[in-house]
Amino acid sequence: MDQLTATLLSAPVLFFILGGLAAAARSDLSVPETLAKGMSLYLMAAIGLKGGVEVAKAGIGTDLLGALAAGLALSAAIPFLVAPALSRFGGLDRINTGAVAAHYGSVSVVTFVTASQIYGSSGFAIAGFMVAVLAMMETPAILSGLLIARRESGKLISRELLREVLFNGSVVLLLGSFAIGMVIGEDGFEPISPLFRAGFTGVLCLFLLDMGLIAMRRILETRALTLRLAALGILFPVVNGTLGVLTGTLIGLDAPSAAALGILAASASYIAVPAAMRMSLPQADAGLYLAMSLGVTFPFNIVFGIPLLRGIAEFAGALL
Amino acid sequence: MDQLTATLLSAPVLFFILGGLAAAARSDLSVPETLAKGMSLYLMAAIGLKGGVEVAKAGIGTDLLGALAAGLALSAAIPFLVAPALSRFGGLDRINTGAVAAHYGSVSVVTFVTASQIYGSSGFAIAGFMVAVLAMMETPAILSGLLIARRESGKLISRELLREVLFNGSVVLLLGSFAIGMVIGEDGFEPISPLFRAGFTGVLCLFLLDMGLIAMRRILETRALTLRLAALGILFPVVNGTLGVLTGTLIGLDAPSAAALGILAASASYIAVPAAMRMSLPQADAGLYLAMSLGVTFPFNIVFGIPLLRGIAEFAGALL
Amino acid sequence: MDQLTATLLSAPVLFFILGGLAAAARSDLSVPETLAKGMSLYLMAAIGLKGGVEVAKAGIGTDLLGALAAGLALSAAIPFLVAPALSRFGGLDRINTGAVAAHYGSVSVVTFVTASQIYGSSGFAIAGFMVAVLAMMETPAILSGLLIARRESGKLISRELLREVLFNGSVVLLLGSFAIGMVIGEDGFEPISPLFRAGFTGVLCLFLLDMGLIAMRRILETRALTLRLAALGILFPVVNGTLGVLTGTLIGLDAPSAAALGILAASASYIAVPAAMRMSLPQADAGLYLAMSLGVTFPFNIVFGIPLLRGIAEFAGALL
Amino acid sequence: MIETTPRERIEVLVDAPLAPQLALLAQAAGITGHTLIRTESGQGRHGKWSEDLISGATAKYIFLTIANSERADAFQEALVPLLESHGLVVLRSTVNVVRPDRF
Amino acid sequence: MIETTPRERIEVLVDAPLAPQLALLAQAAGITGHTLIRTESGQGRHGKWSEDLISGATAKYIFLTIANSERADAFQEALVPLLESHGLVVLRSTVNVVRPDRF
Amino acid sequence: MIETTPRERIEVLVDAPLAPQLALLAQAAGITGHTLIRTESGQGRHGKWSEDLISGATAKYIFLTIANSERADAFQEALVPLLESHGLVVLRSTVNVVRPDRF
Ligand SMILES: Nc1ncnc2c1ncn2[C@@H]1O[C@H](COP(=O)(O)O)[C@@H](O)[C@H]1O
Ligand SMILES: Nc1ncnc2c1ncn2[C@@H]1O[C@H](COP(=O)(O)O)[C@@H](O)[C@H]1O
Ligand SMILES: Nc1ncnc2c1ncn2[C@@H]1O[C@H](COP(=O)(O)O)[C@@H](O)[C@H]1O
Ligand code: NA
Ligand code: NA
Ligand code: NA
Repeated sequence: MDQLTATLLSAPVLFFILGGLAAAARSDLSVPETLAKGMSLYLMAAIGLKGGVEVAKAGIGTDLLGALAAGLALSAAIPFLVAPALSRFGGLDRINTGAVAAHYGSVSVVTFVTASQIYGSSGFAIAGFMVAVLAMMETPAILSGLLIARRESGKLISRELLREVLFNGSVVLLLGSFAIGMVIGEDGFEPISPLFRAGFTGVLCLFLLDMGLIAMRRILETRALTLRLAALGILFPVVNGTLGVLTGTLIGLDAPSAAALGILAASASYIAVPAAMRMSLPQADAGLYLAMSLGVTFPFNIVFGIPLLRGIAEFAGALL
Repeated sequence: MDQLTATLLSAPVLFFILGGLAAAARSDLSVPETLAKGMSLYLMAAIGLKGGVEVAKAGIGTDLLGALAAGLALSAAIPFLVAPALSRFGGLDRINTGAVAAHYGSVSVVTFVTASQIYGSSGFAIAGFMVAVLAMMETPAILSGLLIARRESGKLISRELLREVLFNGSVVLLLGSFAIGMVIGEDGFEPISPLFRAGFTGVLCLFLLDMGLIAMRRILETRALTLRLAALGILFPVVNGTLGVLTGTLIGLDAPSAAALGILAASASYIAVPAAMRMSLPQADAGLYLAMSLGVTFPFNIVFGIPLLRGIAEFAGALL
Repeated sequence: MDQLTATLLSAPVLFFILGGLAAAARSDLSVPETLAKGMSLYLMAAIGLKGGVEVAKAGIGTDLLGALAAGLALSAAIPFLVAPALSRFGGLDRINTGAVAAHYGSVSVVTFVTASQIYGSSGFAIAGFMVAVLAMMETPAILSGLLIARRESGKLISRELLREVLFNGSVVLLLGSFAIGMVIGEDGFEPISPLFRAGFTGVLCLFLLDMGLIAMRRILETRALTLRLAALGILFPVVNGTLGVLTGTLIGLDAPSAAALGILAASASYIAVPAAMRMSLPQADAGLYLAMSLGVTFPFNIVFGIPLLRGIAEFAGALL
Repeated sequence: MIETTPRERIEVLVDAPLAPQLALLAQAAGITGHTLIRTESGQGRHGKWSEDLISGATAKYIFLTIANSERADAFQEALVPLLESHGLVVLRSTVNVVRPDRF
Repeated sequence: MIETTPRERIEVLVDAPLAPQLALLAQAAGITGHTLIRTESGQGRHGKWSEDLISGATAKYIFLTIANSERADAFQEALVPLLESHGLVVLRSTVNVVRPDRF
Repeated sequence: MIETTPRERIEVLVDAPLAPQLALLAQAAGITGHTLIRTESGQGRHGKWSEDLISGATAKYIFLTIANSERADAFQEALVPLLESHGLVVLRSTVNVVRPDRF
């Protein structure tokens, strides 16, 4: 409960709520798309750099390999886990099932970033290498989603799609900044730390303000979201998040990193996957998958998922 | 005189002058609109947060209520004060009179922000709660302006317009950040203070550079601005500003806050009101009201109004 | 060699390389144009301010006049130096020769900024007044390029073009910020230093990330660039840069400032000149001059030119 | 060959804050869809304008809608009172569309 | 007077991520050029959309291409299978151009 | 029914730095108004381009102007020398306008 209050009263989450309230009151407040894109690039570069710098300090260790493998498995597997619920309980056809499932297998960078800020500010510090896991989990789910959508089809992956999976902009930026952080280390990071470390939480506030506006507007304008699908949008993060935390705990991650793996499993993509789905499954309803991932799951994770998964991770860690 | 020099030699005002000179020399220097909008959002969030944090420290006190009431009264009344001059001396028809008058009743966030930066940097600190007064004064003048423009008309306010008045983007952002600042207090503000406090004056410089360009280009390109209207654009801030300072002094505000109320009364809107007027009084000449508010009154206030109203406030405070 | 390693391992250059690699892998990573423009404005304002503040501290001295004269001469002369190579060895017609030559006479602000960051971080500090030289060298080359392109033509310079040369946006911003820096001095700079000094290297990283993307995409998409022209794009910075360093050393600049004059001579414009050429020599191939200046010379300078010219400057300084 | 059917193309240059009103008028005329196109700047008898995100008052969009001639007429009729007050520029022409029942 | 020649103007409203595919189809139909025009927002039977740079999924462009009628036919034919799946709006009309050999 | 009158619609794809020159030529031809429309990118015989705010050299606009046929002819005539040097794409068609005296 304390964790929930601490989350709710942190500046980033309050700005997120402000955005949601403004959109609900149909205020004309808005952040230009270009700036939102810029803040998103900034947050990815910053989180990548900070992760890399930490790894340069702490060393990689064997944890990283286990975490990478676990992340890869979760990203590839979660779409198959959620697909039956989407088609049977949610009533989606095969193509929309695949498209939505891909979103849940992938991750939300900002959910991870917000969690790492909130956890970190109370001394519950996620290991730096989790950024690599974040990058690793961005795109494998796209392939799983496509497999679900067109199981029969022979030619699953075009060259274009493979490039999207391997060299997707956010994957490249996250991994690239991570590598740069590892190369430059704490000393090389010092001159850029005012922008990338000191400015970080403030930019996160402004970005979450915009995300609050976007999420609420998605919910208000959606035509495709049924009550059942909205319920799944809340159930999925709880189930997948718990699965992620337990996996993390079992492979020996410390509690904060296990919680982070939970956050990754719980969160749904709204950057890498939607564009890929629009390209590969144009028949799927973009309004639907964005409403679920941005309108339902993202707010749930920011407000409830972050404290919840920390609680589960601390509990699971204590059991072992 | 010292105050004037101090104002003129501060970095933000120098950048404003640089923008004006560049536009006068018809340089192709320009700041993309999207970035200007972003800086404007940033400045509003920052000023709101800082005001809220200060109130969290200092408590609200009874001053706030008096100041809010005074602000509301000034915003609603000033359009009626300036309207006769606009129509008789300025020669405007009823619709344009109403549209221009609404601008003068409302406020300019950046004039307030610049004043608070310049005053604050010489220890003449405006009370935090004046940010709430600023937000309060943004939109009531819209209603007064409409009353002036179409006195007969029965259906003055559409639901759309009411939403614009109550939930205008800048009102929501100012009040929302103010509330967030009050909730998080000094401690919660600390992690975001590098962006919102340390970065503040620098962003103000870049924003005023753009405002200098915009203001000068407005003046150079306007077709609607007569000499008489330009004279009113200088007279209004002096008269309304003095009125604001005196009101503030009489209701017991300290000198800096009384000067701030003067700044609010003296300044004319260029964010909330123009869009509302374009929507509600499309027949009014946008070129005219933007030339007066952005091209004449804004520069006058930035350069002369800020030191002048401080002088009046110090004088009035000493008299009482 | 140490210098090269230090350059290659600095965060800004690593981000530049990341951008290049991402574009080479045909990743969809991209920075919105508006933000790139904003960062470019920021970098110019910051470098101008910092130069001015330093001059306010150190005084102008007689060096400035010599350096300004040398810069002017280099900017005006280099187009004539490179033109024969472009037309004879490169096979360009008169118009394209003039357009490309103008780029090499002018300068690249970001190459200067990167050099000043990298030099400065190892105590090899460029004098503040070199910013004025940078601004001075932006546009004279435009006139030289036009002379080369249409020697016969009587009416060389339209009023529009003269304004472009004298009041070009980047010239105005650089000189304006420089002047503001001189006026406000160290004390007045202090409140804006978090944005303009502390944030500087970080913004440079993000800007160079984008430049890496742009430069590599230019190379991949160009149709006009021949091997011979690409070779010239590498030869020119070496020859012109050496010329600049020697000139600087001869007129008595200290080693860092002589190296900076070399950087200015070596670098090719991609801001002020391309737009002017599009306007004045629309027949010239924009794809060609941007491929040479942005695609070849810019990366060469960032990675190799910066350490190379420092080496030459130290060597030349030791000889004298 | 693909069969195409003529429909009316109406383009209205409109101030950004007034675009939602056009959408309502189009809807009232039975038109189900429209697209807003971005402009950069312009010039007319009332002087110059350019994109303006700060005041939000002087930016303009091109409101594009395709409709059958009946609905197009109704929409154009509804625009008449706004022509002068809102400073609209209204263009109408014919285009061929593929799935005509949509429009 | 300048001589002008009629050519076909095809405009396709298309989701941003699908625009490169249109370019390939146009090329396959022998069309050498196109221009993408920016939109801001729109409304249709599937609801509203507006520019969206974060997810990159719901922004749209107008793909404009000029071609002779033969190539225009080939391109339009190639679009048929995408009409429903990609939610395209396709408009075709005639314009007069100056250097007709370019198109 | 509203009366509409045919007018000429001229669209010119033009490099951003050259757009002001077109406005001057249009003015010289007696045309009082124009609107610049934003583009995103394109492709032609000279390769690809896309919006470019850094160098400002490779962005393009669509210059749209409506005029009566006399002025349209004069404007188009004035464009001839620029067609090759400025790489213009010029389109002309007919639209119906409402207040024809404006154009
Ligand atoms: N009648 C129309 N006129 C102009 N644009 C339209 C029209 N109908 C649909 N559109 C555009 O096409 C998009 C998709 O349409 P729809 O498939 O009906 O939702 C809409 O969001 C509009 O941007
Ligand atoms: N057939 C076409 N349809 C539409 N736009 C075109 C066409 N051809 C050329 N363009 C545009 O004109 C620009 C210059 O064309 P070009 O001179 O052929 O390279 C291209 O980059 C396109 O934006
Ligand atoms: N002849 C024209 N062709 C294209 N756009 C025009 C024309 N006349 C006016 N406009 C546009 O309509 C706006 C308002 O026109 P006006 O009411 O004449 O100032 C102008 O700023 C232009 O953007
Ligand atoms: Na997930
Ligand atoms: Na006021
Ligand atoms: Na040079």
